Amino acid sequence: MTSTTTAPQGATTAVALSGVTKVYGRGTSAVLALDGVSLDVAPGEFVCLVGASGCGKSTLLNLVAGLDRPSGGQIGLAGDTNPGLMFQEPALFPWLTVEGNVEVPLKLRRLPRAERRERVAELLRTVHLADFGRKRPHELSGGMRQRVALARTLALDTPVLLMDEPFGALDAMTRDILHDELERIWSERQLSVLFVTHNVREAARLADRIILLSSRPGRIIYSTEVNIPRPRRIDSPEVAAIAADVTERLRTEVGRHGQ
Amino acid sequence: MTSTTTAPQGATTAVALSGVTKVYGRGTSAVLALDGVSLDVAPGEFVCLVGASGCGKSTLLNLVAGLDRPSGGQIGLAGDTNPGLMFQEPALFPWLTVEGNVEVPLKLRRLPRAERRERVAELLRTVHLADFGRKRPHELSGGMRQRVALARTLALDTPVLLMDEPFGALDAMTRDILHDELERIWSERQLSVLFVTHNVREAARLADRIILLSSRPGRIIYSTEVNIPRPRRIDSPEVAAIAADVTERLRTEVGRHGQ
Amino acid sequence: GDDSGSAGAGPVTLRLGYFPNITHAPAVVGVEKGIFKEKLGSGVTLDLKTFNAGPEAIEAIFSGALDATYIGPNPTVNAFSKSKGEAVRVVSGAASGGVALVVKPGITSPEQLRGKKIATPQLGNTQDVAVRYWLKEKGLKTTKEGGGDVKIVPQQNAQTLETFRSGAIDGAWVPEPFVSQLLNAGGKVLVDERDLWPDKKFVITNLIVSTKFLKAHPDVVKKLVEGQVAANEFVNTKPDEAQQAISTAIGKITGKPLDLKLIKQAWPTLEFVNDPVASSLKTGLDHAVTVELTQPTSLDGLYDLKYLNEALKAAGKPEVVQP
Amino acid sequence: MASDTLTSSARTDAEISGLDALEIAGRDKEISRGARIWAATWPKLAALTIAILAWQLVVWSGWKPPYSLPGPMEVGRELISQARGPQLWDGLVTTLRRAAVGYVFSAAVGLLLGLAVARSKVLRAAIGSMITALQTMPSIAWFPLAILLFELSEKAIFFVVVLGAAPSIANGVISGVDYVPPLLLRAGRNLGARGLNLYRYVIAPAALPAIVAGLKQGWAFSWRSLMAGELLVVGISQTSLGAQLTYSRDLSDAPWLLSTMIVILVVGLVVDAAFGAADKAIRRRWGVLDQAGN
Amino acid sequence: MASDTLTSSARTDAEISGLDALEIAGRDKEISRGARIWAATWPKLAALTIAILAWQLVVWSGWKPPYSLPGPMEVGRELISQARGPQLWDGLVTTLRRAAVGYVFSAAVGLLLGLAVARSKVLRAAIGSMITALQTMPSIAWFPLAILLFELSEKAIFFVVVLGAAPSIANGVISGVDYVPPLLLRAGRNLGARGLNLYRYVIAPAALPAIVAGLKQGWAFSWRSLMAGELLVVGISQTSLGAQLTYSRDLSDAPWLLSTMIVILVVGLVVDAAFGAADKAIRRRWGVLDQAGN
Ligand SMILES: Nc1ncnc2c1ncn2[C@@H]1O[C@H](COP(=O)(O)OP(=O)(O)OP(=O)(O)O)[C@@H](O)[C@H]1O
Ligand SMILES: Nc1ncnc2c1ncn2[C@@H]1O[C@H](COP(=O)(O)OP(=O)(O)OP(=O)(O)O)[C@@H](O)[C@H]1O
Ligand SMILES: [Mg+2]
Ligand SMILES: [Mg+2]
Repeated sequence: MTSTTTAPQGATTAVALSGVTKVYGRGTSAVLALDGVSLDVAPGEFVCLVGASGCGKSTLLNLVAGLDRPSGGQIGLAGDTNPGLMFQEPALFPWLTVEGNVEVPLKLRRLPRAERRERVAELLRTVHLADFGRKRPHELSGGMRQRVALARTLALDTPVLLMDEPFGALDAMTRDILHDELERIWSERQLSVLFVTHNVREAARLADRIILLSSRPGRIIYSTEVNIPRPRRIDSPEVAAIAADVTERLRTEVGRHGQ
Repeated sequence: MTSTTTAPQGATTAVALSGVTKVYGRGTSAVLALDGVSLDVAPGEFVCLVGASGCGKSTLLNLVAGLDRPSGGQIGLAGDTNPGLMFQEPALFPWLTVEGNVEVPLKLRRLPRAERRERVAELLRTVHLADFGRKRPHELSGGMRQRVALARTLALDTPVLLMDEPFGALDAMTRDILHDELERIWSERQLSVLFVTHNVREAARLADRIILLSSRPGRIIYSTEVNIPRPRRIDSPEVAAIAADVTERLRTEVGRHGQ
Repeated sequence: GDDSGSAGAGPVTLRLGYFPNITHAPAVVGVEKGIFKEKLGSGVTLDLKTFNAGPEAIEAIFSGALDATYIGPNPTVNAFSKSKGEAVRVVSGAASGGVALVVKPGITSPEQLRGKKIATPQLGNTQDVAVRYWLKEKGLKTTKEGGGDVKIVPQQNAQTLETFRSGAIDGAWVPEPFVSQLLNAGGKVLVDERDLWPDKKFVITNLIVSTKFLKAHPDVVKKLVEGQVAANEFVNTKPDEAQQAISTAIGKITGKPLDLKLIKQAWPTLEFVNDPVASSLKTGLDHAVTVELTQPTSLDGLYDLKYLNEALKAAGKPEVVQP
Repeated sequence: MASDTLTSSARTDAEISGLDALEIAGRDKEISRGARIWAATWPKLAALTIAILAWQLVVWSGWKPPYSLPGPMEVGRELISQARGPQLWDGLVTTLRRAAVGYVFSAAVGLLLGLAVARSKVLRAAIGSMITALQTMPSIAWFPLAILLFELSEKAIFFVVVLGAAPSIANGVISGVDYVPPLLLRAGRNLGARGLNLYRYVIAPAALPAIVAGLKQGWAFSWRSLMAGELLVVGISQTSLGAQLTYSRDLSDAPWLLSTMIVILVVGLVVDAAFGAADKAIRRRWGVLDQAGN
Repeated sequence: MASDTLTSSARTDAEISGLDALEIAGRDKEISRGARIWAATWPKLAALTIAILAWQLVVWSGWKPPYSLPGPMEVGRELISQARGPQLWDGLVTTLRRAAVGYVFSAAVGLLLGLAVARSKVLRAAIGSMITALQTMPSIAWFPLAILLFELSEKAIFFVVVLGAAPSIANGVISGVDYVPPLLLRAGRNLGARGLNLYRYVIAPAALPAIVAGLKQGWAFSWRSLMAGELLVVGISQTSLGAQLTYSRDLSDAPWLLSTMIVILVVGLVVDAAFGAADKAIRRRWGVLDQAGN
């Protein structure tokens, strides 16, 4: 079974998945995580993925990032750089300071030292951790670690950004601020974003398009465009309306499966 | 400076913090995480802690759980068992299966094998992971891991439960279901709960009392009782009203600090 | 018997050590042919130990884990002097000779050794002293650090053949069976050490007993020495059988029978005598003092040849001089 | 669908298998059992062939005379003749028995010592550094003490073996315990594991990879100590691998020495296979298998 | 406040300090420098005192004759007289120089070998097991080959040392690389680290604790191999610790042997202190310090 959704304007495509299937394990203990997912993300498009716990969202991002190989189907990417992926866990390097962590992708791109230092400071300011550059990951709170991971992913400067619940550990206010920052960066850099979240309002706040995955195996069961003009506010009634719609569908889906 | 909040009825107290201060590190790099926090949790009370990222919520729970020592002040606990703490990260043992992880606290309490097996199965059903008992943590999705950690903490059967963003990685629907489960267990077992969350609605849905911590250093700046009768629904207008109030105060606090 | 050595009644255990080595032929043959067992009789349990090198045997004697052992002159002197004359007594000789300076074929005179490297088994041991003293007599200087006219390289015997073949050394002053091996590797004997000694005799193996055991069980020691005399008798009268016995006995211990050809080749250079040739040990020590490798040490009381002479007398052989 | 406008080609299997083996996790999904065994075997065979060939070439080149460096043929013949006789097998059995007993004992001592030192601040300050210092002490230095304590018995051999191997195993334990993730420790403590239970349920399993690494190093130490220690007590009719190694060298019997070395290598390979299997089982459980080329 | 109704007493400092040292992280907050040094020193002094006392008691008991087991006084006198002469120091300097050169070389070989084997599936299948097997090969087995290749030069000693230590270091590297958390590997790859860069930025630092443990074990191997290997080239121009160890045994000179052992132990302790400092620095960085009693 194949569920398909295409980018609104049939122009070029930043990310193209067609019939992507992923099976973990072998034999009787095999888990079908994704089943025939087809999805195109247009350049500059902001796509949010929502779905129940364990439905295959992280799996999908891993496949797109090239960290794992699909069991079936094809994944195409524009350009030749891999997309930047912000993992569901912070995945910081414990042997480096906060600055060191954010600097790694810059070092790998061989930026000169002065420029690196400047970029790191700027990114840490973006995530409101300017004072914490010299701390080590184990000295940070959960939310702080997540923000460092965000800064590190942004440092990659890739045209495609994959984000796996990037703001899950943040309080509502900090999250609001970072929504604004992310939106600014997205529009400035013309990024294509594939964004996983459990917060449906967050999806409605940020997305051009929201895609709903079914519970195991993950299939696209719903896709809706969010046509609210930007800048949006997370507590605006339009956002709430979209959120309510998606929530309702999600509820049906989880209800069908969850019990 | 000492900020104090006491349990509503001046009866007995399950958890009593008085003037608790916590400083990390030494010298110039010292961080004052908590500053004179006084707080009593009554037996059977459900207290939610909210506050900005890095304000000291996890620190507070760690202190109450006895995993860390306060730099100043005193922490008192009713009974002689340590409270059960659900960490912000799943903190599962990678060498054990899901069942094995949930079984650890039961083994430590020397329950007979048959009873252990039964309890484990029941707990896994509670968190909707009955089919995943034989998997290992690395084979689970982020939300599934969190639910295993929840099951493991519930297996402790302590009268006091400390929970650090237990539902942060869950979709709204699964979370709703687990809210119900938690509320059921809480009232059945007459638990005292100290619950950290970023989701203000969640706080209003679950709490008897919501406590707001200021940004670094953490102090109690606001405390409100939630008198909505149970069962509550997270999308009810009463919950929304309380949430809006707390959000507003949080916004002021973060706004004062965040930029 | 145990290490307390109490002279009480009951069976006595004699713990006897030796090396699976051609210079220990009397011991090897005596064990293999049951000569010791026969002489010691049923009242004594023979507990045999074999060693690869002297230090372990001396450590064992010192710590009371061993009662008697066949051993070379060097460890004998060390054991005696380090225990201030307490620990051991020589009760019999076993073998003499079997040492030579083997050099590369081109070298035919001492003078040609100038600037060459000569290996010895160990700094300050009998052979090391012998080569230095001999060179000194020929007017060639050596130093402890390996300098001088001729460079002395102390190294384990196991290494000598490898280094000789590879040309890293030009000769070696070593005991059998290394002499034969070096000869087979193309070496030539420049000096047969026997030629340097009166009667061509100098000790290469003797039999020592711990003083404690000697005091506690003189009768057992007497029987042991009788066994030694009988073993030498066997070795000297039935060389072919002895050689074969040595080959197989060594094979059992080391894992591979010793090449019979090698034994036969080495045989003539060795002499299996019961006389410990005490004079050679003393002279050797004097030489060591001369070449400044040791302090003068008294060997008074090292030899206790009473039992040997009794045994020799009983066997109708000439007695030896008790020094 | 507009995928024809993509500038990069689709990620096909072929493309991905061209990447570094390291880069892709979980590759050998559909590979048959036979193919897997072959994949594990051919590099070994190739390495062996290359080694023997190189050896043979050096011998043919006449760089060193054959009595100094015998060729593979000669050593092979020697090995076969050894294998036909009882001595090699007797020696091997004796040595393996000693190795097993000595190692088990060393492992027990090393694990207990390691846990004790890791657990107690005072003990660590007192003898922690001593452990490494002991590890560096050559076996022969212990011979006098071994004889002093145990006379010329097998126990003396075990003493030397244990002194060689136990410190190394203890060091493995200590380093493993030191690096147990603090979060897991805290979780364990909160779940009610204190004292010994904390060791049993958290620290020991979390340190297992380092402990296995230490046990592996300990095996090497115990084996080498045994090879030396076996010279302490050579029975008059009982040979051992250690004795064969030393005597073959003493007699400058190059083919015999080399064939004994081959036997030692084979034993080492078998033991490594056992450790490898244990390690693989742990890695599979932990979910770190197959990430870096194996 | 109703805390007077609490059944448990408040968690005071006194109560907590009564708990197992293991149970509390980050205790020594306010402890002064002097107190810290004292806390690290007294157990060592106590251990030393107990050891010497026990030794002296055994000697006084007359269990073994003094030439077999000399007392601490006699050994102390010997040590002092050794320390006064040049021979001990010359030997120590020679040995330490060789150890340093040999170890640095071994470390380089071991690290490269370990990384190569860990990185390549084929190499691992081919020679992975060989590494442990080589580790178990006693040094003396290599002597003939060393002489064949390098004659009686210092290089022969290094050859033996490297063959002893490099496999152990390589094994440390391999085990470290095998246990790099997959999440960090994936993160590194996604940040653009491929091939060597992945090693440089992710695998090497993540495996550092295991690598240091391997280096420590490697030091013990290299030192022991050196003690044996120094007998290869003795006395050509200088004495060495390894030679002194053997000579003292050859001469049945127990006090000299024991004083040489003490020197070896002291060297071992100093080296352990260096490794300990490195390890502590890593643990501090990783945030795993102070969790288990140190
Ligand atoms: N490495 C793995 N091995 C086996 N099964 C796996 C593995 N990773 C994921 N799975 C399974 O695949 C399914 C999808 O997992 P995934 O992590 O993609 O879910 P998710 O949508 O990200 O969930 P969450 O919102 O909880 O993070 C789950 O059932 C999980 O058990
Ligand atoms: N081990 C530590 N060492 C040093 N500083 C620490 C340590 N743990 C926490 N901190 C600091 O203490 C402060 C509070 O941290 P804490 O983890 O309690 O925050 P939090 O309220 O849980 O935040 P979040 O919502 O992001 O999880 C932070 O500034 C953090 O940097
Ligand atoms: Mg996920
Ligand atoms: Mg927190």
